[in-house]
Amino acid sequence: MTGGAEIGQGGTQHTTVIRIDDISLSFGGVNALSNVSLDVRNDEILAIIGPNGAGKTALLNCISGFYKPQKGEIYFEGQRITRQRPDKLAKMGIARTFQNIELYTGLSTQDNIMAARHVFMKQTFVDGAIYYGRSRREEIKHRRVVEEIIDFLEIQSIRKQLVGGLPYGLRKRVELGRALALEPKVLLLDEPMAGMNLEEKEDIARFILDVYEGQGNTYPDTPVLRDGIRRIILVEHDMGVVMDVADRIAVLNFGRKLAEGTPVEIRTNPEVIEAYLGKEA
Amino acid sequence: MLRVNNIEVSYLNVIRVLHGISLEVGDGQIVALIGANGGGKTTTLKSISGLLKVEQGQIRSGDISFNDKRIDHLGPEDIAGLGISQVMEGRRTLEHLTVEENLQVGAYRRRDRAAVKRDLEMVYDYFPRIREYRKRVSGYLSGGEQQMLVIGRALMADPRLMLLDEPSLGLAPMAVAEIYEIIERINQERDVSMLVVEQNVKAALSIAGYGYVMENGRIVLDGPADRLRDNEDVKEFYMGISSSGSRKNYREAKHYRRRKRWLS
Amino acid sequence: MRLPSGTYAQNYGQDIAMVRTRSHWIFLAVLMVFVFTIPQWASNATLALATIIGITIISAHGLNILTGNCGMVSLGHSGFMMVGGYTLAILCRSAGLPFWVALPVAGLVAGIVGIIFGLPSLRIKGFYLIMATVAAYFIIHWLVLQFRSLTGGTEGMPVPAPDLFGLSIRDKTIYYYVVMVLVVLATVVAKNILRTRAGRAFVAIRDNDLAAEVMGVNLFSYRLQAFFIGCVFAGIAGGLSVQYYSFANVEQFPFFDSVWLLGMLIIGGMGSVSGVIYGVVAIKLLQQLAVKIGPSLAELVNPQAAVGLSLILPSVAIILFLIFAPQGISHMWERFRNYYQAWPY
Amino acid sequence: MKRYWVIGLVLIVLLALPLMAACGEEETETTTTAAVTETTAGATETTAGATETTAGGETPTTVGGPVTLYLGGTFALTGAYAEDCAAVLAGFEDYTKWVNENHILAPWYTDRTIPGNITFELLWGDDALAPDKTVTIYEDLKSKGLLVERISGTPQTMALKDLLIEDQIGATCQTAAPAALLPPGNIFLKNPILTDSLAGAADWFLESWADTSRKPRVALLTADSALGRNLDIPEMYAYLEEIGYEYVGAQFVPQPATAPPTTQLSWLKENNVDLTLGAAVNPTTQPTIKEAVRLGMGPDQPYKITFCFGEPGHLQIMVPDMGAMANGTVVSGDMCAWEDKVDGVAFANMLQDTYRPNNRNTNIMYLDGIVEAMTQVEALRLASLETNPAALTSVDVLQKGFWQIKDFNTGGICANNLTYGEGDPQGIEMVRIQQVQDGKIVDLGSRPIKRNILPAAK
Amino acid sequence: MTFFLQLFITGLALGMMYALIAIGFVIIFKCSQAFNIASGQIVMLGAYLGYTFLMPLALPVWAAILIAIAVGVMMGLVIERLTIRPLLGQPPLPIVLMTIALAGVIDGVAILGWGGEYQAYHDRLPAITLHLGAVSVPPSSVLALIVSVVLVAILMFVFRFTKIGLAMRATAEDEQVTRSLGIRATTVYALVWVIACVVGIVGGILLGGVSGASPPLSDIGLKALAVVILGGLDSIEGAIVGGVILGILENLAAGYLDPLMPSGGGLANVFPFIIMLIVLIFKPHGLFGLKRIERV
Repeated sequence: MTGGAEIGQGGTQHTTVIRIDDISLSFGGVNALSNVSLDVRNDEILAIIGPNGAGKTALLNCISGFYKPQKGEIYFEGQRITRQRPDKLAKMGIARTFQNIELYTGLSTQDNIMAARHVFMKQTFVDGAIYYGRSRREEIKHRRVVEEIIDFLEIQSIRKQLVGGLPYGLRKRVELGRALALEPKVLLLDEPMAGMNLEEKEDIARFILDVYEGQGNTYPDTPVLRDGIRRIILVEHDMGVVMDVADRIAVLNFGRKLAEGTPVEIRTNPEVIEAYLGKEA
Repeated sequence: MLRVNNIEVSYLNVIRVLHGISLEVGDGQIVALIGANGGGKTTTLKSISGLLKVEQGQIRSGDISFNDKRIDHLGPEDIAGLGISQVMEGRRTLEHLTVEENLQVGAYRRRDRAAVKRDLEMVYDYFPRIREYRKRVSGYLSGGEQQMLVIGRALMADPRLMLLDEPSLGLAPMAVAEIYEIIERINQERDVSMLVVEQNVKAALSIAGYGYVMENGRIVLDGPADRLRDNEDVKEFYMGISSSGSRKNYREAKHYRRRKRWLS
Repeated sequence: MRLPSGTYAQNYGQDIAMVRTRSHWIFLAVLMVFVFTIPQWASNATLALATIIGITIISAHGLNILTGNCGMVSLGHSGFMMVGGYTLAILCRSAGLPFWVALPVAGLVAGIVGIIFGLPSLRIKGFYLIMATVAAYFIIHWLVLQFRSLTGGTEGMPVPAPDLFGLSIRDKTIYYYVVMVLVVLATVVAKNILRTRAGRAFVAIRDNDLAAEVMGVNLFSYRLQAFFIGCVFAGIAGGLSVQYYSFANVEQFPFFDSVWLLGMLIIGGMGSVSGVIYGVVAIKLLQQLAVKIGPSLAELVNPQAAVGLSLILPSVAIILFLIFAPQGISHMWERFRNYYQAWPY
Repeated sequence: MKRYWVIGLVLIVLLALPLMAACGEEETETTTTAAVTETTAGATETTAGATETTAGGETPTTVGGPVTLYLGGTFALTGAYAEDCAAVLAGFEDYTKWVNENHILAPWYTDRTIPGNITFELLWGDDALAPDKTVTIYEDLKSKGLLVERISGTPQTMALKDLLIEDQIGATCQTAAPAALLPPGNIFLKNPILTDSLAGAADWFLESWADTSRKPRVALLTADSALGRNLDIPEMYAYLEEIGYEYVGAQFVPQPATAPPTTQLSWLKENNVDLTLGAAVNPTTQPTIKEAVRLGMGPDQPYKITFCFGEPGHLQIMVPDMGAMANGTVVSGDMCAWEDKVDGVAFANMLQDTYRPNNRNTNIMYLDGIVEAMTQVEALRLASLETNPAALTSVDVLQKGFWQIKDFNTGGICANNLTYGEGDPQGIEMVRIQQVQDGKIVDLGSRPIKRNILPAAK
Repeated sequence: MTFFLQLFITGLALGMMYALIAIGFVIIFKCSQAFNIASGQIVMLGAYLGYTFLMPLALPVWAAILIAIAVGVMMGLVIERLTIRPLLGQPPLPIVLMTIALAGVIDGVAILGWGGEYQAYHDRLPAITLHLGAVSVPPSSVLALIVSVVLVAILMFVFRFTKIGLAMRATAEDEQVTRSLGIRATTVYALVWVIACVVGIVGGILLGGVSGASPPLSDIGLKALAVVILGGLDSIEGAIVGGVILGILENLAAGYLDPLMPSGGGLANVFPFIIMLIVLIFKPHGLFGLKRIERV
């Protein structure tokens, strides 16, 4: 199965990057996902919305390899990734953030992001143990990228602080930075704005859009920042953000896909209004 | 009845979570505490119920009094003994215990067996659906039923004040309505004061008499519920898309910082 | 690490340097002079103690990488030391290899055995993994006794004295220098490993294995690597210890030594390279204190007072640290230094 | 804020403790350095000064000047041999006091006097069966001026063996491990090594074997510890086969026995074993014998089998603990019993009456302590006849002392008089066989030891 | 066949001993999620107490057991108050390390108090020997069997039918919830440590009757951990079944495999650990343990 060219909603030509094909997942008899199919395409921010427990995070977990769906397959750039280990997927170019921030609390901001550069490093222990020549050069090379990400996310002042003690909003940013450092082809964001006030939400929205668009030669050493990541999956609670930022929205409810379409379509979909948005919406 | 006076709370001595919170719950009143996630609402509840100490948190300054008795230095067990019952976030039933055992745990501190028996019936009357499952292990109940069970369990302690943490979280809209209806009934019939923490602002303000809005560890707004409902900011920031029209578009957010209206 | 004001890095190379300030350099130099002149002024007993502390530091560095940094608590460390010790003994005695060849091989063999017993770490962690390492210790212990034609069984086996350019390393002073050079080397290597790719992967696994996996860290591979590195250190320490006593015996590696190693990490500060040194010195000195004051308590309590105390004193120290200063001496020192540097503010 | 107080307090205590330890060490350190630096000034009289070899060598001490000589060594006061070692230590303590008061070697050696200017002092440390502690204690004691040494268990022996050879220090030892003699060094044994002593028991059993139709079947039943496994060597099987046994196999009783060794005993029954040989210490022997009696196994029981153990010390604990239950158990070794009417026991009783009238040490290893202390004193005495006692070195004590001990009477504590020499550290020639009969220890006579079981121990 | 049966029955009896110690561990883990590595040390202390009460003080057995229970209660309270409570709310690892240090302290205390010497009191406990045909069961094992059956019955009753049992089960489920409902979790924790210490000390007295008291006796605690892993950390039934299985396997291995080994074997001491390792690799949650799903 390869991701073939398809005609997107807007009539433009989109390539499917991730194809989720009829997956089902259950825990101890409870269906977290049932028969969900979804395509993630090039050049779009796809938002997945739905009430708590609807299976949004479960779907993300399936894509990033944490859960192995009992039924169905997932394809990434034509390759079947359904039973791949998460670290393999990360190397293939799928990066994500977590709903409840999952940072390495014992490392500094800089090292958190540096840890993600891990996949690009070639040094062995012996190099590392000597810390001279190759490994030193490599450290410095990656450090450049890390510094650009730090700069992009405006977290310079906390570069050397342990992330454990940082405020919530900054930790969210560090986590985003860590995902960017993987230079992913697809970025999965799990409720990046949960628990934020409007101001912080705007910041994050801006960062997401900036990442999507690319910043050109402001950040010459970091390809993702230079060229942008043109496929982002955003799981979010806040309808306002989703409606504004996303190009396409999929709605999940009780593990099933309720609807899929542009923000306008979703806002007017009676089923969605009934199950999720509420009547007054 | 409950008075929280300018408390500051930090975790592990370093992470400051609350920067001087004051609020009040009157007799028989329903008070809503609303705000975004991570803003410190749950921490406020835990400071009142004493659970903060269990999580290595600490009240650095300020005090909390209940019926004019200071309670901020007490442990959670003693606070519960005074008649404050907390319903924690996330439907925390004791999964391997049966429904009835769950309810009995709620009445653990009470000595009067007859009254406990009466209250058990009362809880079943409020929540007829869980009466059917009384011998079932509570882990198998649905989300809504579990929420009913934990509210019932808190009720079994015969509280004067109930602290409800996100009772609507993760429930279907139908279930939310049902739960809120019962909360209101309990408040009226049993004369129990309520402090409800909610993200679902609409639901919370629909039953509350007074409300506080919390952000980043501070109370930024408070007032009678009907006035809050009409407040522009509350509408914009907490009622989601309901007040669309004048709403800002995130796509247009600027790179430079925007100053928040209510702090100016 | 917080630096005093006025310390600037003008390029990344400077920023990642291990030693940054002048006082840091001076401190290190004084420490080195102190360590390397011990044989000049100390008694034989002090020298023996210092040698044993050195050997223990090497071993504790290994455990620190495994437990302090990768988060896998091991109670089998003295078992892996045993592997290294016996490997060295067998190579030196039966195969007639020189000490210099046998020592790295001892480390490697211990590392490989470590990988074998680290295999369960793919599926289990926390307490379960502790139990697996306990099992590892007892199984290694038993195997050593079983293969008596190779290991000499319970009698153990003598190890010939090595030559170093004509100098007999049996000379305690020279051996002390050998050990100390290796301690410095081990410390540098431990520090370097921790600030590079592998080390960051270890800490990532310790702090958040789920996130680490999603970030492309191969959990299985890195857990095994941590076991390997940790056990290489253990193996080298075991080899050094066997060579020091010129004898290999299972009773040189009692189960409780693993406990003390863990205790050293707790007292020093889990995950901190300098903490390892503080911890080892603290516990070894406490044990030494027990041996010193034990005989004077012998009249009061019983002749075994020294042993009782040498168990109680370090254990109580560990308990106190767990309760009051769970981050260990290195953290306390850091805080003191920050306070001192910021003084009088 | 309270938290910081506590942390501070912990820190202070923790820092203070090692400092105290360091200070304790400081004293000896300063004396050694002082002695070295002040050699020209003639080594002032510090406590250790006279015995400090470097200093003493150049100090013209008058013959009559007071001299302190040290004896002692390491003791393992915990673990399987704890009680034994404690008793040995008591023997050392009492003998040292006695010799300082009476200035003769032993009541039966009135001619071997000790010059009045020499006082003996006991130095010891508890190694807790840990080889690393043994080494530090050894170095510590050596720096304090100890010219002799004593060792407790097998691993400790092995840890010190090379050091002793290198430093030319002679050591007495309570161990019965064959490894102590391989190759012969400076560790002087006064009891037969384990294989020898059990070979003696095997001889004894064979003499009384009446059934000519078959060979007696022998198995090793021993403790699962270093001591026990010392026996389990191919040379031992070969020897047993050679003298006319059928060797069946070995069984190990876990030490400590967390359950009765029913399995091991059943296995013996299953294999029709007539004699078991083994080393065991109290934690394994007592449950073994008790369970054997319950299963009806023993010389006087329905299933005829003899249990023979090769560790001399523990019979004396076992008999009071078990009484007649231990009937028929045989122990081979060399220690006499408290009941024996020999000079050594009389001497021991006299020492106890004098120095510990209210808390007598009833452990038989007390006698061992006396013998070891006496041997050390004799070595020091012999050496100081040749050299100025204030200028003695460990080499003197080894060569002019230990190696010159010939036909040394232990007052009947050991099975025969001890004779040591260069390359001959095993002083004993006989194995004493004892049996529990009616709850009492009965001597069954002695047999010459077989030094040919272990090739290198000849 | 007799040989096999003998091994089997002895193994069964030994297994009951293991189970007894394992139960103490399981109760603590179930209710407070704390791992008590020092369980063997408590047993060892029990053996020494048994010696002191039965030999120098020459108390009758029932009095010795009663006083030992009192000591166990005290010990449980002291341990919980001084070492466990300060760590309340922390992740499980510091508590494991704490109990490891606790093991060191108890070992040290035993050595200071009793000199670390071997002490026996073989003939003081009642000798009940069961004969099953040609096979006889050692008296100590019969005692262990009776004691563990009684204990399990009492514990089951308390757990199921009493108010404090309900509190214990509730605390085992969710500490925060139970505390917010006014149940003193600290009381429950103190109680589980008291139970575990009493069980351990009574077990120690029984065990000491077989093997005598000596510091290495605490190694049995490590074997009991193998039992717990096999049975499942939070299952009392698992502790019993696991104990019996391990006891039997250990004995069969010693009886049949030891003679085949090149140097005598001594498998009994290592067999539980081999089994533990196998269980850890293939079925980490044991036979009866609860498997918890990890969610992101």
